[in-house]
Amino acid sequence: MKAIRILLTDRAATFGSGIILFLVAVAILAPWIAPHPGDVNTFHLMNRLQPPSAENLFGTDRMGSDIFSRILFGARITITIAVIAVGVAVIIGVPIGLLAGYYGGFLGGFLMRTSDVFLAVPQIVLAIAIAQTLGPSLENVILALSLTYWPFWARLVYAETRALKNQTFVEAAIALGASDFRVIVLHILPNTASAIIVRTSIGMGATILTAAALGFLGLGAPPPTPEWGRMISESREYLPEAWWYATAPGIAIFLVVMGFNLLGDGLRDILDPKTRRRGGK
Amino acid sequence: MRRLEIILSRFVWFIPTLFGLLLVVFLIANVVPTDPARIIAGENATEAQLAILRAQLGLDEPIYVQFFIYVRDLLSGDMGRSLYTQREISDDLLRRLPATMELTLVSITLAILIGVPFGVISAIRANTWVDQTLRVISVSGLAVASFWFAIELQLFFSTRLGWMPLNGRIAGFGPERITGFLLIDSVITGDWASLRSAMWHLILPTLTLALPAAATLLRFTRAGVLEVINSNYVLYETAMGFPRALVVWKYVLRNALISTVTQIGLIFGTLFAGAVVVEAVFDWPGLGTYAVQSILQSDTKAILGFSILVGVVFIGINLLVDIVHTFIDPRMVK
Amino acid sequence: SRYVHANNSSYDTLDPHTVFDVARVASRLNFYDGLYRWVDNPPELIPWLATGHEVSEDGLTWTFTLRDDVPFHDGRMMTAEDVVYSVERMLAIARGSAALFLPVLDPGNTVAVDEHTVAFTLKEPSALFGSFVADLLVLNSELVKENEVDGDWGQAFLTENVAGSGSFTLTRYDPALGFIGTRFADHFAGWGENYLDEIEFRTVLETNTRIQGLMRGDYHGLDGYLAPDQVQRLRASDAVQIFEEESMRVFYFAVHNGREPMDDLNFRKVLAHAFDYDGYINGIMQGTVARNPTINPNNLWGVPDVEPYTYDLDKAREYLELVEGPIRTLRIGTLAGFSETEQAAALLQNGLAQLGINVEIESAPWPVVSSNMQDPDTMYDMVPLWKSTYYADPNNWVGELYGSRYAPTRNASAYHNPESNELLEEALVETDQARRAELYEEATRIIYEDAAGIWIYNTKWFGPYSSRLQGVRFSPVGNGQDMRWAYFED
Amino acid sequence: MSQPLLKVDGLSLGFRGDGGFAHILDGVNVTIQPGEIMGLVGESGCGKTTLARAVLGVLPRNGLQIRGGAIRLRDIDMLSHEPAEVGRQNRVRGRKVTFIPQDPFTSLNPVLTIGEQIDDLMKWKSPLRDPDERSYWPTLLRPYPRAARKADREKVMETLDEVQLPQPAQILKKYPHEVSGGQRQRLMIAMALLPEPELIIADEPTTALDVTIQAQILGVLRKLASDRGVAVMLTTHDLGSAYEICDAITVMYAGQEVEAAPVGSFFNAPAHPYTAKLLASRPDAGGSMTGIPGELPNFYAPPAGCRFITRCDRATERCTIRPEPTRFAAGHVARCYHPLTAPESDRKEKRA
Amino acid sequence: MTRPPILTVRNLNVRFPIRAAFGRKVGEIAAVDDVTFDLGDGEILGLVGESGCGKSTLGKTVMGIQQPDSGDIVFEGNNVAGQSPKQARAQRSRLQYAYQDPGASLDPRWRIGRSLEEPLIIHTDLGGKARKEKVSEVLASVGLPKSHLDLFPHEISGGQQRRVGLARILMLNPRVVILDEPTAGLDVSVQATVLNLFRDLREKFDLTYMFISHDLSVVQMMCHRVAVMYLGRIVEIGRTEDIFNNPQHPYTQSLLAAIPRINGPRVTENFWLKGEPPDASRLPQGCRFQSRCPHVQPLCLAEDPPLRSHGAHAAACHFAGEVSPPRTKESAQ
Ligand SMILES: Nc1ncnc2c1ncn2[C@@H]1O[C@H](COP(=O)(O)OP(=O)(O)OP(=O)(O)O)[C@@H](O)[C@H]1O
Ligand SMILES: Nc1ncnc2c1ncn2[C@@H]1O[C@H](COP(=O)(O)OP(=O)(O)OP(=O)(O)O)[C@@H](O)[C@H]1O
Ligand SMILES: [Mg+2]
Ligand SMILES: [Mg+2]
Repeated sequence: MKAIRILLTDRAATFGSGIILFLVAVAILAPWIAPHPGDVNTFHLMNRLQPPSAENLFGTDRMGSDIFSRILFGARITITIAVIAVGVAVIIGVPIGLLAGYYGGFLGGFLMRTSDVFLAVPQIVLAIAIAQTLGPSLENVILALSLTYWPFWARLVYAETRALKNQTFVEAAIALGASDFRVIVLHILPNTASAIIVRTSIGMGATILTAAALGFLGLGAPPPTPEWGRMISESREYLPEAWWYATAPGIAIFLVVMGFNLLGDGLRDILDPKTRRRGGK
Repeated sequence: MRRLEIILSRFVWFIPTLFGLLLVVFLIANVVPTDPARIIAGENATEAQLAILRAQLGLDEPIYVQFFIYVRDLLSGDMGRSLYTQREISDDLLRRLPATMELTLVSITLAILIGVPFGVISAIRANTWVDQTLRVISVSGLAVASFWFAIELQLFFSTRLGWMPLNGRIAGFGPERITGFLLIDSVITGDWASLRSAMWHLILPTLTLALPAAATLLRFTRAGVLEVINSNYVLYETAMGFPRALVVWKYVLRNALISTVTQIGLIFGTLFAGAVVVEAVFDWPGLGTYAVQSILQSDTKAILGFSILVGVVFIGINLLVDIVHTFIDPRMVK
Repeated sequence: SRYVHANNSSYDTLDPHTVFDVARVASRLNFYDGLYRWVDNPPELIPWLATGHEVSEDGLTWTFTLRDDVPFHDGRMMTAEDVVYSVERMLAIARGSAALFLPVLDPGNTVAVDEHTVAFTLKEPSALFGSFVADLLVLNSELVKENEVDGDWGQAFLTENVAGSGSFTLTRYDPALGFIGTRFADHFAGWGENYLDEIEFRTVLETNTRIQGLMRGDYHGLDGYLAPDQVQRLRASDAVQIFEEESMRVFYFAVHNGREPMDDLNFRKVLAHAFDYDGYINGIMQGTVARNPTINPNNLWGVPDVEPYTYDLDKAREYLELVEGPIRTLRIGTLAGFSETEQAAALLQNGLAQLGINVEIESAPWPVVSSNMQDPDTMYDMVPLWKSTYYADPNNWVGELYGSRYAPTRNASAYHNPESNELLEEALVETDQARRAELYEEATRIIYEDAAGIWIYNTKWFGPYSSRLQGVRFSPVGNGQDMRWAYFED
Repeated sequence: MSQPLLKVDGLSLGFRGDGGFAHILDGVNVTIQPGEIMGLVGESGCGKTTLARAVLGVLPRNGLQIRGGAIRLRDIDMLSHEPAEVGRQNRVRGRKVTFIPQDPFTSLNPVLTIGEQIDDLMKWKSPLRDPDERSYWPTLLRPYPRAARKADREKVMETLDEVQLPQPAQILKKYPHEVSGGQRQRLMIAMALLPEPELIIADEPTTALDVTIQAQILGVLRKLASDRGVAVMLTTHDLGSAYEICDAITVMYAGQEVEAAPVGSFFNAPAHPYTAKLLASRPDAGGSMTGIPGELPNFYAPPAGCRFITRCDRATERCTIRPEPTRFAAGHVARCYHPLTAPESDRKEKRA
Repeated sequence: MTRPPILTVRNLNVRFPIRAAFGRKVGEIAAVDDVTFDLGDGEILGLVGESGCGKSTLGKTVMGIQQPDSGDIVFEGNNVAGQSPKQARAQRSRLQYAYQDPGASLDPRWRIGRSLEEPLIIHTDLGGKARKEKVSEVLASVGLPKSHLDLFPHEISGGQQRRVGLARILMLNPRVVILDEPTAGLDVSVQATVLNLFRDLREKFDLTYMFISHDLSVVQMMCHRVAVMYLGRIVEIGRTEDIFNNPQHPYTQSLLAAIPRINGPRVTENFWLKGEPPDASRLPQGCRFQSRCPHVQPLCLAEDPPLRSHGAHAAACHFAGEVSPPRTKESAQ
């Protein structure tokens, strides 16, 4: 409750979380709020490529389906990708970063070198390579993204842990006789939490962009999945006449990524007292 | 020389990282059991034909031997041949590298020219409307999917208004290939029409690529400047009556740039990656288009080569950044 | 005058023996000559480097007489040795068009009888050999031999250079961009009153860009087979003319006949009735293509007269009742980047869903799909795709796609019917045209009745060119990219 | 008495923040005579740095509100926002008034050599020239003529020598992190002296240093200041340091000056109870040290009268009315209704 | 004051390697160099010296946070030097270390109450209620209101943070507490109250202190004995009166002279000690004070003087007892 109240003090965070909440609501309620919920899989071939109208708010696509409805259902896919991919990346990356940072030595060196290898190539390139070899499908996109994104969290947590390990309060806890487990889980992890949360929020945005790019390149979910990147890619054949075809999914991606970025930005300001703005105007 | 030692130690990391990269990418590329012989032979292949090809490619070897052979060949600059086009992959990549480099270098220059000064302005005007506006722009810049933005730019400026060329690096084939950088080649050959055309063609793609990069730089410069501007030495310099412009653009910026430079290295990687989709939209005959084509053809070996080249360029750039770092941050050398 | 053509795939090699696909036909047609050449539509073979040929009684030895007035680009005159070298090279590197020849011709069985006569000794009689020779592109053997490296048959050299006698000579080549050719004035076939001085073939991957470029006048021609939406856009432009030709590119679903439930004729009939042909042809294709009831293109010979299957879910339900047991989820593989295959798959998925049958669509790049299709174990349940013209003979379609001798590679349907097989085999050696037509009609009818696939349409070729361009001679084999006939009108 | 060099007159300022308005300085009066070393002492958080920064014109701008009062350096109004006056102030800062910061470790720019920073200082602040005169060059491109630079360099070497920096030529080529803290603080003193100022503001110049180094630095500062007749405002919370080098001392408490006196009467005859308690808290004060119980008042809602009222054992009803400075002797004033020594007026009355 | 030692340190050495790129060792800092001393039961031993001379390192090594390179540390009769972490943990409840910056030694995300409970959770089997009782009891003894239990470390003042730090240590009824610069950064007014608290607590809990500081006046007031460190070495040790009235090592003499004494002569103008300590990684041969010593002799450059005792008083100088501070202008007057 208090967290939410603090969140609301930051304009960026408020706006960002507003967008994300809206997205989640849309994703959950898609079957009820979509004017043509069936259009994800059924087609109206005689109604193809119609411009926006009262019936089809964002127009229709190459199969005559309602783009608005498909965008709403697309939100589910976007959320699924972002949540699972980033979730897995966090679950892999955070423990690795903690262990490597706390114990250092050969194990730490090895883990961090491994993450360096993954960071040596721009993420989308690696994701392309993985998604390409595994074949285009939603699962593979998620897998590719998780495999390429975990080092970010490992790196971050590693650096934080290294810094925290030299902090007096950690040394003090060790001096008091606390076990390694206790130190890592009760002292270090909670103190890296804000960095992880910020990174995760911004990482969601980046992941959504990468996933959309993969969809655009034809490496994402197969048709007729209403994935936003794929919709933009489909639309290219019909531009510029069907201008509405690319517009809606493009703006949808923009809004969601912006939501996560703003939230991350806001969280950074809120969670990091150093950058906390003082004074009025 | 401490600096030399630092550079050398960075360089030493280069090799295992590269080897690890090779291993990872090679493994990735070999997970899926597509039969390269079939891909080469095409849809009308006969069994006899396949047998000949398999023998040619040495596909019967176990995978670690294949990896060994691959690394050995790579060391002599041989990335093998594309499964699909049968061309030397290294040849193809090198031929396209200048196109991508030209694009990314111009973009990063643009991004720096926009991002850094506006970042400084945003910081010294922190929390004013100038800062808020710049923040909105930079947050938006980071949220736009570049392929979408590219398409929309193309639609508007090329199709609707007809002001900009649609695609490609240049009208026609351009000046004779010397360095592969059209801007340079056309200057060398004194072909001013080509220079104009090449510059004209660069505008939209670089704009697309530079937008998120400039936004990132803006944010980092802003954060860096803000941190520095509240530091004791800036307080000291101001109290000693140093002119404001001197303090901001020399003293503050020099410090703020240290973190920004690291960021430029990383951004270069993102630009390279961004080039994959942006080139696809603008039909830019660079590495990105090559990668997309290789993807569509499932040309695993070409993708392998592409990933490694990008990896090497990326690691190399970051090495360079580290070296630059030792020059602009004297504390590194202590 | 310079003609600029925008092509949707890249010219990554100029070697005429390596590339064989339709997309990269331009470099073969314009830089090289074959013994015969396909022109016009319906396609007709005309003597080209050869003036004619004879076949021995047993149908095994084919003897071609060559012209004696053919200069290569470097001025050297062509001889029978060049033809022999070219054939041996093609067979040795085993790529591209070698797929046509390897089944009937072994290396070493081509001889130069005299300076202008070449004889081929085949492994078995072949009715088709005559139509293959258009793809026997002749190299300047001396030039190639000079540039051989480690016995590579000049592969490194020919990737980026031309050693031919064709209508144009190579002036500029960049695998990332395309090539530029200049008219070869001394070409043996001579030149008409009007011609193009220079041709430029550029790679422009994005369809939309190609179309806009043509409308803006950046390009003067594109590869055909446009989606109907694009055809409409182009029609609206004054700068563009569109040639409309019946082509022989059949769009169909390859169906795995060897796997349950598709091994059941009744289920295949379900499939045949579950696809919305009209919706697809009139909606998505906007009526730009013609319904093609069998695998053989309507505009070829050897086509039986049958009623097309119709979209009729009631009928499908009737057939479905005859199929035993619950139906598992079916897997359709589509070609990534080819939206028509995706749309067709989605449409079939939709039809079957109404019958309570689940379908999963898997999109993959063509090479992956293709390599999966070549093994009955990895073959998808269904794949929507086209069959293009490699040679204009029914064997290109019904023979290769449903004949057992081509299984499992080109016949990916696992279709084995002794009855039709016998007819197809007979047609391969039969030389009497009327008899062959009968044999193919019969075989095709049997396969039709077996509902061995879902046959949808025969593509129309819409050749978009600058409205100033004249004289284009379209042939389904060359796709209108043989530029020696074309010119700009002023 | 001569005209004071610096006169801070009833300065009131504060910051508007989340918790309301923090009234940091409340009617502060400080006077520094030319050539005088004036110590500004008081507990942590009582506004010493804020006052120093106000004089230097480098208060944080965020939420700053100046509610009244004036700072005059001779006849220059250091708070005025009139463009002409601002121009004069700018000519004064770094020239007539210079600054020695508290923390020599973080106050030099880490990425430029010491020489480069001194060059910039001299380029703009050399007493030999006036580089502020009209120029067509934008700031960053303004040239530093060879001859001027040479003359400045000589002066720099001389001054570095005076602050007893060993090997000054080498030090100029070094980066700040390459020299020790003591040497850096000597550098800062040199840099403060180079423009030949009339006033140096030194904000706790030795707190970051060890005792032996502190003794050295204070010695240098004291010697050079008296040799050159430069006035110093020395902020510190170490009374010992103040004793060592100051001529006069001003005590601050919670944003007010509570007592100002020449060093002798300050330590021997403090008037304000706070001063007395502060002196008694020193561990070397002999045997029992008594702290001052309680804490500084809240700046958001300070007591209306005497700000020490919450911690003072002599406080009465009267103290809820704000005490004004009372004169105890020449140069000795305090704000208190119940001082420990009798005010001058009382003594006069008695005598009378 | 001769009490039986509760802690004995013999020939203790702690060295930190200096590494360059590639982890190459390019030198080492002798942070603690052959240190020997006793800590009597119930006494307060002061440890003074310049910043970086190894005071904290010595304290931490005694405590077991830092591993010594050689030497013995005998605590309550057991040699605890080089113990395994597990054994050391058992020892630690009786030997505690109060950090230089108590604010930083508290987890910024934990409320004070939780931080105070932590040692009890680790070392005892007390139930929640018993723990809470113990916490309030100790909290009261350091003079903090109960309401502070629900605050975060950054919400309380520096002086209060120090109290909390002490309370946390006292939870486990230690015998010896190493106080590392317990008054650094405090105002004189707060400092006085904190020092008084130390005295009270010592009475109440029967504690022995090792009191690390660089403020000599505080040490003079608090300690029974004083050890003066210079660059890792104890250069002089003895009873407080002896050290302050009769310093024998020239460094101690300078150190004492550097303290400003109100109403005394002003020392700073003629302070004789020149320069700064040499780099700890590049100690000269011979006496480590040679570069700053006003009495330096050829012998000092050649030989490192050992700590020689004269009764309870020991100094590491070849000329201990023979040298006196140079005369200054004022003191000459
Ligand atoms: N920008 C600001 N906004 C709000 N309060 C401020 C601001 N700057 C300073 N303060 C408050 O003003 C008070 C006086 O601070 P100042 O730094 O002047 O004290 P000081 O006497 O120099 O203390 P110290 O001895 O610790 O340096 C402090 O309580 C501080 O918290
Ligand atoms: N973990 C470490 N690694 C390397 N060097 C260290 C480490 N800890 C301390 N040192 C070095 O050991 C020397 C002694 O440090 P220590 O902290 O013990 O000094 P100190 O006397 O406590 O100083 P201060 O008064 O500043 O607290 C210093 O030169 C310091 O740089
Ligand atoms: Mg201060
Ligand atoms: Mg210490």
